[in-house]
Amino acid sequence: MFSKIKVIPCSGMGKVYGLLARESALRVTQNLRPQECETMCLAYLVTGDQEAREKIEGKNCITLDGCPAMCAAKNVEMAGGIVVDKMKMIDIMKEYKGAKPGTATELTEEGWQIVDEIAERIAAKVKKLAKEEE
Amino acid sequence: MSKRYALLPCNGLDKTAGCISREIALKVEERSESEIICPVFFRVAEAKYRQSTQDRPLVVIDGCQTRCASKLAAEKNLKIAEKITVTEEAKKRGQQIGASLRLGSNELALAEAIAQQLLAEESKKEKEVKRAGEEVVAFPEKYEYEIYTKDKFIFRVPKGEQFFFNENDCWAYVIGHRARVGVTDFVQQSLSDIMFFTPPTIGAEVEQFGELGNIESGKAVFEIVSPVSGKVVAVNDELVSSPERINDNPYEKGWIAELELTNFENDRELLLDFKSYFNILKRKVDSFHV
Amino acid sequence: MPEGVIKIGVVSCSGENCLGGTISRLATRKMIDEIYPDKTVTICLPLFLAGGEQERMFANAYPTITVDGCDKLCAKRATEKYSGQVSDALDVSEIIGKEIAESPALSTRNLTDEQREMITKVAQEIKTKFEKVFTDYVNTLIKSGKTPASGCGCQCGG
Amino acid sequence: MSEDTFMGVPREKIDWSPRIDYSKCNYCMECVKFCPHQVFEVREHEEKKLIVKNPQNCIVFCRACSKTCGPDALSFPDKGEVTRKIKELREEMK
Repeated sequence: MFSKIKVIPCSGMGKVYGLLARESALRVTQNLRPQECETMCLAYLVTGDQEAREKIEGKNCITLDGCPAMCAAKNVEMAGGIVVDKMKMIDIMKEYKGAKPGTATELTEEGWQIVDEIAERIAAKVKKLAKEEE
Repeated sequence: MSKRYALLPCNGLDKTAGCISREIALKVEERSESEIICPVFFRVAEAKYRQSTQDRPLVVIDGCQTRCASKLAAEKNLKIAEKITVTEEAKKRGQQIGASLRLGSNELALAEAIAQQLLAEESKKEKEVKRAGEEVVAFPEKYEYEIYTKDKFIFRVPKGEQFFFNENDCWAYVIGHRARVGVTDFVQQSLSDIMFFTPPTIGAEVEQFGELGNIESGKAVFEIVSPVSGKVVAVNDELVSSPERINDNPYEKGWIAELELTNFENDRELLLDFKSYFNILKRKVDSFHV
Repeated sequence: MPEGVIKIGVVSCSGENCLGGTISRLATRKMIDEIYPDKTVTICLPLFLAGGEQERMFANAYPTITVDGCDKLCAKRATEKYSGQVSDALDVSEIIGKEIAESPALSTRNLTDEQREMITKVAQEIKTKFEKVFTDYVNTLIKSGKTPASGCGCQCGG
Repeated sequence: MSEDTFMGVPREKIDWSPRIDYSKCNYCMECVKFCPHQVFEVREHEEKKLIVKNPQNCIVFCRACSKTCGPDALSFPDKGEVTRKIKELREEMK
């Protein structure tokens, strides 16, 4: 049976890169590819609850991390999820040198545009994965 | 011996300096077995140049301080062997660059001079690298630190008599005639996640307080101000692809470069020891708002 | 910690599951950006597992208030499990109602005025808890003989 | 305070701050946005829309703003000269 691909952003409370991760995840799971993927709350995974683990064990996941701490990738792996792709916002931001995406609270116009572009990339990955699973 | 460079000019079409960068690349390419990388095509078809950028030392030629070509190289994680900025070269030679996009005789002469310099340089640089290899100085992998904290930010300052600091928050660890140089936790914490590292050129002679490349985050660019004078004999190449090592620990895996000291006795006069720098750091941290 | 400055930790859940989480995050940010920027500090919850000793010490180093979007109380439970006791905890669903809190998570791009009001309201609740935790902490410091923050704490010397 | 002295020398005695080449400056104001030390000031209604208002605020040996300058209109004094000057001043103060 096909199960939706999990797109899991980091908590991203401290830096704008985290907010970029979260907003990109929401955009893909709610607007671009809602049939093929869904998000999951990282905090719930962190609690170590059995129910949370069951939701993710053996499932294909794309993690979106803001900074090099790689919270999402590490925590998803610890909980038994299969991380098929680890995306790191700070690396993507290297392509937008000099851009001012905003703060951890609020994105700028430029920030939103970057979110849309990152979301497109994730969507392409989701599409490919979903096809492979079929 | 014929040179084999991969040449990445910025090719800036709307500025004279950019047009000169292209001219330099052409001149070097004509007289060596080098290959030119078109920055525009590189963006859309990276694979075409993969072989060339892997096999040959990369020479980046920027027209102006915007350094588009360097940025492109950093973005693509390319290792830069040599870097030229036309406006700086002009300054060094005391030459003016005209405003016309069609190059005049002055501009062509400048291009010629820089091209000749590049054609002559490689053999000299090879020698430097070899010499550097012969005299291996082992720097410690771990240091002891004194710690100062503000909120959740931890500022480490390494202890030991071999450590010297300047007020621009850079350190040097000196063994004999060699020094390893880097930035302190203050730089790393105030920049936050470092995204780019522009290394200094191996073989370059640097004065005390001269520039040893720079590092850049989403917040700012920081020019690395060398605490010591000397010749650059090694660069921490790992930082080009993983600049976050500077955030992890700017003293150990995040060191910047190694220099062969030319006038350390003289340099010392203007350097701080651990204790004095630690006091300065505390003051800076207390007045700093993240 | 530099002398003279007391900070309280405010830790939000990740908030990907529901609207309550979106509000929990934003109210926490409001606290940190606007209400008490000089007296608060935050951390990303998953760092308790993904980070190092420094991060796990968080709740020991600061009196900490957790803010959760739903009754799963992930922030509170995870903080206590990996870092230390929390001084107070807030459940957004108790303030805005369980039903609203459990509706889908939102992009900050699509917030309505009504939701912005909820954020302000939750931030006020955090503020109330903050003030109590802050006073209690200062009192414990005084009792244990340590000198608490003097002056305005903004390092202007005042 | 660290702002007032540099290497033990009063900051105001050290000549280090950006020079603006007005024939090149296009008033993009990238340097103003970049510098956190309020070295520059924007003058909307004057011919020179940008001036170096607080040269003393500039961090000695920092040239970071010039790296944000597309038209390359910012320059700095020679570091070697400044270092020599600082040494002299230190001698005098002994």
